[in-house]
Amino acid sequence: MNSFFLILLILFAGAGLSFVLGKISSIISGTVAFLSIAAASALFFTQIEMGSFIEFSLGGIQLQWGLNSYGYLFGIIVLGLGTLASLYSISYMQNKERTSGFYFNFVLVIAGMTGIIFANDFISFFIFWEIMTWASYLIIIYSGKNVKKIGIKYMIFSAIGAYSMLTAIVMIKGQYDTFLISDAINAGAFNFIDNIYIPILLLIGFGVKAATMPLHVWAPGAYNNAPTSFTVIFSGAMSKMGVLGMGLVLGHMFTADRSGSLTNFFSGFSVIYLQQTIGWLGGITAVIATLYALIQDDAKKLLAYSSIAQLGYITVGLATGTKLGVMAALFLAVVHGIFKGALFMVVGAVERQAGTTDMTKISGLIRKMPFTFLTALISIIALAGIPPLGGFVGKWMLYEALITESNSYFLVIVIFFSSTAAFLYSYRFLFGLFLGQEEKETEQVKEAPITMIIPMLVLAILLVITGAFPGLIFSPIATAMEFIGFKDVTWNMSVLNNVWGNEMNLTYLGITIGVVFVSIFAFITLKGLKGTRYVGTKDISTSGEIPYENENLTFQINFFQPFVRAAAPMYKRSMNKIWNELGNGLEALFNFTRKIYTGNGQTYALFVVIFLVLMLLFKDTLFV
Amino acid sequence: MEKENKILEAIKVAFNVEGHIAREKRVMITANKDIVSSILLFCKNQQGYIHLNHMSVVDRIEDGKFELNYIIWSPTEKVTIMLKTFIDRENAEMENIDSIWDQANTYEREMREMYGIQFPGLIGRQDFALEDWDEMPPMRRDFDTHAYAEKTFYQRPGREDAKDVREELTKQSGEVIPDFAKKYSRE
Amino acid sequence: MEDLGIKIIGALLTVILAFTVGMTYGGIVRKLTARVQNRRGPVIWQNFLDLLKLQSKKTNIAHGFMGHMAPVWIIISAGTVLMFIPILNGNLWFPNLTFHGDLIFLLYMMVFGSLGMALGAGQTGNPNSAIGVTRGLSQMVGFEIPFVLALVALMVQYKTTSIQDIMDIQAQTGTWMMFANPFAFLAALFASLGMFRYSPFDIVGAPAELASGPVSEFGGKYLGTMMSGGSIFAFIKLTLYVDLFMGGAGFGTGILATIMGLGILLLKTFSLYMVPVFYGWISPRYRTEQAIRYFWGWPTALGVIAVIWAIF
Amino acid sequence: MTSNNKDKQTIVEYIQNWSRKHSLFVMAYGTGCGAIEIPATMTSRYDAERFGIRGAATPRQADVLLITGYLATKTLKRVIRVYEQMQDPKYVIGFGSCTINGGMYYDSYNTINALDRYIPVDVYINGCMPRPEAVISGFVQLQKQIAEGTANNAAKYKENLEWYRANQKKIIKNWRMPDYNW
Repeated sequence: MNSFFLILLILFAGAGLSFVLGKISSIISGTVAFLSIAAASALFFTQIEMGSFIEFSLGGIQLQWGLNSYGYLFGIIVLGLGTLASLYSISYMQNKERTSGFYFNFVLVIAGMTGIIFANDFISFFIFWEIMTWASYLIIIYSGKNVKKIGIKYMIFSAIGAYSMLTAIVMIKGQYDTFLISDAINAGAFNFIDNIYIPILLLIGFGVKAATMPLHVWAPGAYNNAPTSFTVIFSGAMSKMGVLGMGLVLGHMFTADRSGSLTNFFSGFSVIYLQQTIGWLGGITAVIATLYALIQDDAKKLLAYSSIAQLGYITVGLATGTKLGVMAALFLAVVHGIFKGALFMVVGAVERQAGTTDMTKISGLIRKMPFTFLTALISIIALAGIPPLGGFVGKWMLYEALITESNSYFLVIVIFFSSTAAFLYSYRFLFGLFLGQEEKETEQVKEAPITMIIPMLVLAILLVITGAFPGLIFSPIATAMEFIGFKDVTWNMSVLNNVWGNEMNLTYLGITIGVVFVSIFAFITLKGLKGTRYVGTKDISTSGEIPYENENLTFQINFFQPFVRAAAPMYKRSMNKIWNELGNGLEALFNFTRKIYTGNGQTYALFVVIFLVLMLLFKDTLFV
Repeated sequence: MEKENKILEAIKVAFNVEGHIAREKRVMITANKDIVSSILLFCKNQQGYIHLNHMSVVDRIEDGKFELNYIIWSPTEKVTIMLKTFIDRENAEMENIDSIWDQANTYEREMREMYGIQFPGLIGRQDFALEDWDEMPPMRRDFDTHAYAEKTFYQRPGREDAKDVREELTKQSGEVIPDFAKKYSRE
Repeated sequence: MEDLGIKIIGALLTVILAFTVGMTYGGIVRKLTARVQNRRGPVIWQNFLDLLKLQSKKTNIAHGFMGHMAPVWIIISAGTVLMFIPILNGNLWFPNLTFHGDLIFLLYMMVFGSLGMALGAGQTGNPNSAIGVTRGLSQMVGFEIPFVLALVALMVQYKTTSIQDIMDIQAQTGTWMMFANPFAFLAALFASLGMFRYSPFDIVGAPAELASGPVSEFGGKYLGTMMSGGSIFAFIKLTLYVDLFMGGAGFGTGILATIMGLGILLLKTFSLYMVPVFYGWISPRYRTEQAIRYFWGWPTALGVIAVIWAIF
Repeated sequence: MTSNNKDKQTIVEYIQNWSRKHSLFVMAYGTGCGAIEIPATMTSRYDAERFGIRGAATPRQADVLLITGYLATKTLKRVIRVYEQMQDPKYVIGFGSCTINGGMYYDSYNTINALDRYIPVDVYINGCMPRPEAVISGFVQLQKQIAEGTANNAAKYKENLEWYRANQKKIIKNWRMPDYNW
């Protein structure tokens, strides 16, 4: 049997089997889910050749599945993270109810995403896209809480995305008479000069999943409402499906050969406008999401907003349309999958062990959950973009691309503002959960089980490796970029370069940090070793006052109040409000429309007459 | 003196208590401890004396009584009423009025700690200003603070001659000390 | 191998230089502040005495692993950044790793220490530390904006992101960057006020209010190591500014040239250092949000003008 | 480790003591009215900073604990806590008559009379109030002791901890303090 079919069969069978076995025990169900995803990814990484494809027809429509280098890059994220997340889920979902449905949908989402990666034609692409969307919807409302508020919002925005995508597919079929993605690209469907609507409709469809402003409002609630082990996939991998689509469209759009076109100058100009618009949308998404992330008291919500901000950076990178920029975006997409996956796993571990993710309720878990803290620390360093971890490489490339290649100097400032403000919530996250005084209520908390620790540590180690040797990820990215139209993509194992010829050598950086670290750590530890004493967090100098056992002095409420005060004007507008106003406006419009249907036959006859008259009047302009 | 008379008469009529006008804007009333809260409520709700200025206690050890003073004030009339009552020193107990004025709670906690007067239903930490005090309440006049200090704290030698030296001084200077001042002698 | 030997000795020399100069500048500022307040003041080498005393404390308290590591983060950050900053232009002894890093990297690496130290302060469990940290981080978001605008302006104007290149360009054209793009220099200068945390931006460690803020639980060797790191950082910031805006320093590798270069460097850094110090003497303290608004006002506007100036 | 005899100091100890002497971070515990003399001592008129004396905000950083004036029993508990939180080597200066013999509060029911029964005192400055000159002379006295290596009362506290604890517990009845184990 062909391995494409086999992989999808394994996944769908795994979904069904875990649903059935879920009635017996949640652990068995989870194990089945894990095994099926692991088997699928083993097949994916070993059996499938790059560039191979199969064709078959279904109901008279020619379908094509295959694997290209671009899909392979996202396959790494989806199946790699999927395997780890499903392993993680076993312990996480252990004592929850209705796990069979959860695992069913979990594997189905993975299957949907794998299908999207395999799909070479728009029909199967769309079908798998909808499988992914519906399965994820069912997981979002799994907890039964906030179904109306969050589930419906997610559904409405997904529907907007799906409809615009479907419209675009129909338009492609109408104009180019093909369903194959490669044919459409070769025919210039994403060219933006000949077709303004197709790329924009597709971008709307993908933008919903990538949570780009102004289509992001569903994301924080949905990320927060889903069980944490699924949020790992949701934020780490599923949002990358939107990035996949956007990269495909934008990459071909910017690299398209426009030399033959008559309207060369203007088309180039309008592409620049689109590019700037998308870039700024990404930048503003990043800023606003960051501002909202740093006022959250709930760790999971904080990460949800942070995910949107990080997706904003990726959008900016894609919108630059330059080699370095797109490379930065794809690199950030991979690294974001890793560190955000790890961070959501951390939150899940805390939620499982301590019972809540509310940072005002728990603190000082570092001594109880050291490995979880280690993962959180490494991931946060990567998230904040601090050298020498993977996040820094992505940020560096993004900035350099914006400054040296794309000439978006003020966009750089916006991005920089967002990523500096990201330090605030990064610190808040670590401090809120792990640092501060130890609570009496969390005395009994223990480290998470080993099946949760292993995936977290694997991701943390990956972050360290990508920081030292980003070339490991550059190599699939480079081939992927060649697929979407960039030529001669160059990369080095651990030296970053920009077009002005400046370099950033990660080897020297790593060596320097290593030398300084070892010497200073040895000095600090050995110096006065006997006199150094470790004390508890209650032993603090509060003007001689001794805090009671049940007294917790950790500073958690209104954490960044001074900053929020200074940035108050930026908090006033919310996209949610604008959408609500739009909804109210539409309702008023519908009310107005209803007035046309008066129920009087004479009026309807009048409408028909008016319509005919109008058609006659404008017949020359309408039917050329 | 119209306002003062008015309020004094009103209280006298309502409660049958003694009282007089000490001076302008100051009315003194002495009442039995049982009707103190009623008078306060009456003044607060019906006469507009909505502000509790102060509560104080005096140790009348000679009479075996504690003298409690409630000082209330009306922002419209600008008249102060001093309501005085006497309670027994033994097992001193007084009605809790912090339901009438919240701030009374603080005064009552201080009285409880410093004089040992009990206010049934008083909510608040037992410690007010002192910490871990398990002796006689220190502000009662039968509490010998010097003896307590000598017993509890280490007395550094050199304190024995801490006597009143004013008599010696008057001999030298010829200054006359009035009688009331002589009481302050440490002896 | 000989090359490597020179590099290692050069690196050690750089660290010693940065440490000595940073500490001495701190002492001089204490002395000058005292003189301005009509006091006699401590001796100039007072900071060395303080450091020696702190390091010779017999007992030390740590609140856990992150608390233990806090000074280590600072020194890592300081030491690494120091290696990537050109001290003397064209001098054999001080090139270090200048050619292998650039401005964007420096911006991020400089934050490393503060964040690591913030984590250490967080683990102590002292509420004052956490409050100080939130103030410090918030203030950082404030002053980084004009600073980055200034840097972007420089990068755009001369099409390079390397400090070494910017120094070379200044040497070639003979024009200091503070005259070539005065707005960028002004924006960066305003940002430096916040960076050095002298008054009016010293609310982070307000001693009377927050019990010295983030460092309130650190003493002995921890405080001493932090102090050394802070001194190295002061030197780093000053040298960075001098390299970027005031043409750097350095004439060559000879002994005389090295001494002269160092002299020029000290002169320039010291005069630059006096700006935040002077500003501090005459200013009361800003609250955090006032400080942030201050940086987002005129300094940011100057930065925007600088970028526009650089583009055209 | 610090020896009592000046001649026995090693060169390392000599340097350490020299630096300690010239860098005194003072935790000015404003327990009583004496705190008002501290601003005068630190500011322009008397300028204690020229001796390397400098304020420290927390006990972790401080070398000298300055008890300014009378000590209520309630405050004593906090003072002991602060003293135990300070890092070795540490010194205590008793400031004003009240710390010596209770001063004018000698017969008060809640003010201790002799500070050195509860924590070891290196230098007493008498007077009510001692003027800034007296304060500085007290500090100079302490500096002399440090240089000679005789200001090792912290070690004495450690050795005679039981005696000090008994005295402290006599006053602080509800003893709820972390252990002092060095």
